[in-house]
Amino acid sequence: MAQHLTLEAAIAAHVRDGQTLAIEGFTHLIPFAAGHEIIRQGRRDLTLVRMTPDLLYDQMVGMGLVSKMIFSYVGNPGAGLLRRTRDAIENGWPQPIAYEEHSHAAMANAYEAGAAGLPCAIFRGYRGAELARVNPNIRTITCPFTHEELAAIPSVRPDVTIIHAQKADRQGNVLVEGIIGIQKEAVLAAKTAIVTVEEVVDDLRALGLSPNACVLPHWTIAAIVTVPGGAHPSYTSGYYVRDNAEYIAWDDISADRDRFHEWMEENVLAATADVFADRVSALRSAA
Amino acid sequence: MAQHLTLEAAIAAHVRDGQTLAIEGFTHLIPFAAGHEIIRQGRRDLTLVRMTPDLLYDQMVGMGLVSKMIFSYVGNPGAGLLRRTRDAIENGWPQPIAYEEHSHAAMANAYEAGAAGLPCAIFRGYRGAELARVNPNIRTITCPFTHEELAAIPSVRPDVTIIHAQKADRQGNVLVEGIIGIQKEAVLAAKTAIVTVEEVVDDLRALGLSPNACVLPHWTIAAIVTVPGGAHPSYTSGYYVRDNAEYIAWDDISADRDRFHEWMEENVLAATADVFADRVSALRSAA
Amino acid sequence: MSATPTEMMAVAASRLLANDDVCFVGIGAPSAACNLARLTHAPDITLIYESGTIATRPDVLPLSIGDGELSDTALTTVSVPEMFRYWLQGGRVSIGFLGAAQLDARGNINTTVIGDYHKPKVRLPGGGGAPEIATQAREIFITARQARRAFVEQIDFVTSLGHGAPGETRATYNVDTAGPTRLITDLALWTMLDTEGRAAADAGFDARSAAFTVVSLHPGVTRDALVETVGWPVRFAEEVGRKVEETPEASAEELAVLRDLQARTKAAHLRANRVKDAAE
Amino acid sequence: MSATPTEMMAVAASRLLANDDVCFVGIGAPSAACNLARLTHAPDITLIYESGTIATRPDVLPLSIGDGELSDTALTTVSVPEMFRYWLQGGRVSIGFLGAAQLDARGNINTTVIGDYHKPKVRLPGGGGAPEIATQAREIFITARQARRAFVEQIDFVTSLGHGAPGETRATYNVDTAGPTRLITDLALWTMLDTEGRAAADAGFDARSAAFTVVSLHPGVTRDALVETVGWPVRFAEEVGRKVEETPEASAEELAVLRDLQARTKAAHLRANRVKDAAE
Repeated sequence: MAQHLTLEAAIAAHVRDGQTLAIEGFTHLIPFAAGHEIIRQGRRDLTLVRMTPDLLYDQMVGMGLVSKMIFSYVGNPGAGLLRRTRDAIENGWPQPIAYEEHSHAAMANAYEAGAAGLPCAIFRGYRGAELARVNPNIRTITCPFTHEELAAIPSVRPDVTIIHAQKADRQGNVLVEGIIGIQKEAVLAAKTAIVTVEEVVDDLRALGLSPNACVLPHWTIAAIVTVPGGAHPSYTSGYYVRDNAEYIAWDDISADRDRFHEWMEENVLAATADVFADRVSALRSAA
Repeated sequence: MAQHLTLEAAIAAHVRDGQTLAIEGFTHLIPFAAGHEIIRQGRRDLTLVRMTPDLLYDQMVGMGLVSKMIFSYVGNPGAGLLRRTRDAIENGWPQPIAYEEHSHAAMANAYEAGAAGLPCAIFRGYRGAELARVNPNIRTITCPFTHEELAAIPSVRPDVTIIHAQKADRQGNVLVEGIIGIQKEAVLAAKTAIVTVEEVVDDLRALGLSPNACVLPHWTIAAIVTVPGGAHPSYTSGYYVRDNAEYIAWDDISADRDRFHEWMEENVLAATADVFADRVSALRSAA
Repeated sequence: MSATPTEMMAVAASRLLANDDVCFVGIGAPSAACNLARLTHAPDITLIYESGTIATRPDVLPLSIGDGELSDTALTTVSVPEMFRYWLQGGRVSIGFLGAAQLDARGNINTTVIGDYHKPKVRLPGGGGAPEIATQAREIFITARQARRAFVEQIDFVTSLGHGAPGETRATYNVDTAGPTRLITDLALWTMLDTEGRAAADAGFDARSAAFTVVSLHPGVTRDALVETVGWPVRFAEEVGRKVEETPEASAEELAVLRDLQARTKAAHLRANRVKDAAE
Repeated sequence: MSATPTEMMAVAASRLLANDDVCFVGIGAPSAACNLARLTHAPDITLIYESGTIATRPDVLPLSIGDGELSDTALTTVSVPEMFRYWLQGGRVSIGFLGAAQLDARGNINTTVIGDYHKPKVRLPGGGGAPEIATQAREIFITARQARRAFVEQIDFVTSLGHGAPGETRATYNVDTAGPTRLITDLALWTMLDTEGRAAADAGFDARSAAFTVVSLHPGVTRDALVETVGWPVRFAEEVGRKVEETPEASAEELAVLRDLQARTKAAHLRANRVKDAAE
């Protein structure tokens, strides 16, 4: 049953050291504000799951919160590499991280299977691909009808999933629109879900939404937090556009360990969730 | 690439004796007009797939078009049994039919797997259920991670799927809304798809639909046919309501072989697709 | 005016539902019971129909599982594969409702055939969602009108699992949900109790000896009359150390709300309604 | 003004696309090529991005695979599991585009690591959608800038399958799609040909001997200059009985449309744009 909480309270109540977290968002709707609060609260030894780790996980890895990552694309989309994650993998700085690597198709199927309560997913994948050699969690099953061999992977079942969405209502029902990515599956696959939203409305039913809109009922969510701009520099369709310049700028910021720390100090550690509304104010007119 | 055709031409071009057809619709959007055209064209030896066979398949079975049915619920929803189908199964009238029976969960998964191009689907199903004993197409696989045994069933891959939908546009893109059931999966699982619609608009993109509306691109569909009222006595959300009285009346009509034939003669064999608009005219005000 | 037996069944079932329940609702008695609960003591109860409609609030009861009324009043409507994969199999349904053509004392249900499966005497509609509702909802409520041809010692076909044969448990079939816990009929309220009077939620519940046990007789129903309608030896609560209660009468509010709902429903389903609409 | 090598790559790739193609588009060169085709000779081409956007018509090129521009202009946007299950694995994509950090002559691609997988010298972003795009799209086009560190005899890691090692075929890996048929670079157009000059679509194509073969040099590119950028022994079309053409110059329309698109894109991605918007 969804509770409306502050970001600080929601993270404090539900996120613990050593947990497996999925802070999802496929380019769109990445919950940066929530991730920054986890950094401020100093969680440690996290296993982070995400198809496209992106800047947020790069920041969490660089700050030493992460002991393992499960992913399918560890780049800065359209801008290059994730330099803090590279530093951790290649040089063990600030600490070594373990990782389990999949393809997008595999991760998408694994979340889907998690949402469906299954122990594994099957798909026609990894053929001729070397990941199958280096990742022991890529196995096979044989179709009992055609005898075709299919790839099998374990489902994703995070302890906590965090997503960002457009709207919640007072009861705690949540609307996700546009590039919905893997948001619904990530929430339904998790034991606990936290959702940050741009705004809270009285009743989603009163908005005249499409009957098939992607709506998560309140009883699938533990906590709702209102954080306008909470996806910045990612974006929220209908509210503000992606801050592509910030993504490009990250390449420089993250190239140097000291510069990275300065940036994190100023923009994350010394900040609060309130800064996000300001950060997107200039991006709103274009949304 | 979708062609806009008349119903007669679309059925003549794509439906052949001996094929496997899925004429889908989960209570909502059942393509009665298209089914009646198949009856008029006298197709034979069909294998019919559908979760909820309903009145339409009862009519096709009663008219002797059907040699096999694959289904998960063979009733008149809310009104009782399907008497023509019972007569075929219990008494071989007008001819015996073979059947393969599943649960809803199994059929839904089988269509989903068909749409996904997989040979089979896996799910946590049929536990303690006797269908697994009488249906050889219910098998098991073992999860390679947890060793849990899961049910496996072959995917559904119809030769032709026929659905009814609200709108198409000139290019042939199709909008389905409301209880979308298994419509998208049935189309994508099929080799060929025919869609009857209430109306054709210029361009679906211009309607301001939800970004995540259920839209089938024109290149997934072979033929589009405009048949206002084409789902009657089922319904089309936003156009007309379900003719529940007709469903209840079917129980009597179908109870007697002669009465059934008279009804079919008058309402199907001697009719055309044009009658459907009239049949729903009185139901429109309530939609 | 007091409740008819059918009304009493809906009222008794509705009282078992709570505001935070997520019900997988079937057509007929379950639909009446769930919506009665929603319109009385459980306004926020979540009703799900297998057509994909989630958190629906129908103004009239649907005739079919997929009437437009259900999606028109739903919070959201999902595809049927998603319904069965994410919502039912995903373990998000607290109470699944099932009806029965044949039922045994262990909650095993037949809605498939009377007679042999391959040469049926009567071909019934079949399982639909039932095989997986029975195993994936956290708990099952069965609603049925009592009759000797329906309440039988041995069902002809196991469409959906209750507790299996005596001596078995659901674990025998690798199922970890509670299964049928309540049977709500036109005559009585039954609970699945073991021979020590323990229910599924109680510590030490021994499913091997469990059977539906009469725990409450509806007003005016005698034990003799009830036994007449049941094809198995009826277990009354005293035999397992509990008491048989009398079901409280339907309250004026319960009856008024239920009858109002049924009247709206009847009007909506009659052909008369169609003609009237057309004339407007 | 004539085309730059990067522009020539986009132009050459766009010419290979038809109005009825369904393209699974990657960011960068493929996105430029596909949208150039859409804005010139293939107005109805279907562009799909793995973020779930189907039949999208972006006005500016996306920086990421999931920019809002893509869903705002799409016919519909589906979930990522649906994208990979129904649309890619379902066999509905006619052409999948892939880029490469390392590439061999058989179209096998590495975007995962330089060096050993477990002790990488350089950790690259990884495969993303590539492993399944490579095997499930009906045909693969590869776009890449030629360079010796990228066009190598032996890639460090097989992120996605081309035709495997010499002597193998895709059937060795139980894959029945055509795989990489074209390689479009800043210098040339390459086609996957066997030693008899047959392409994948030709009868008798023998994948065991297939290699990317230069079939067309972009204007002003010499064979020597091209060979300098390739770490494997380059096969020119004459060696398999075909002719090396010269790629036709980019037309004035192609260049104008491409530059217009790029200019709009650049403006949209610059921080300046952000400030300007705010000031408005």
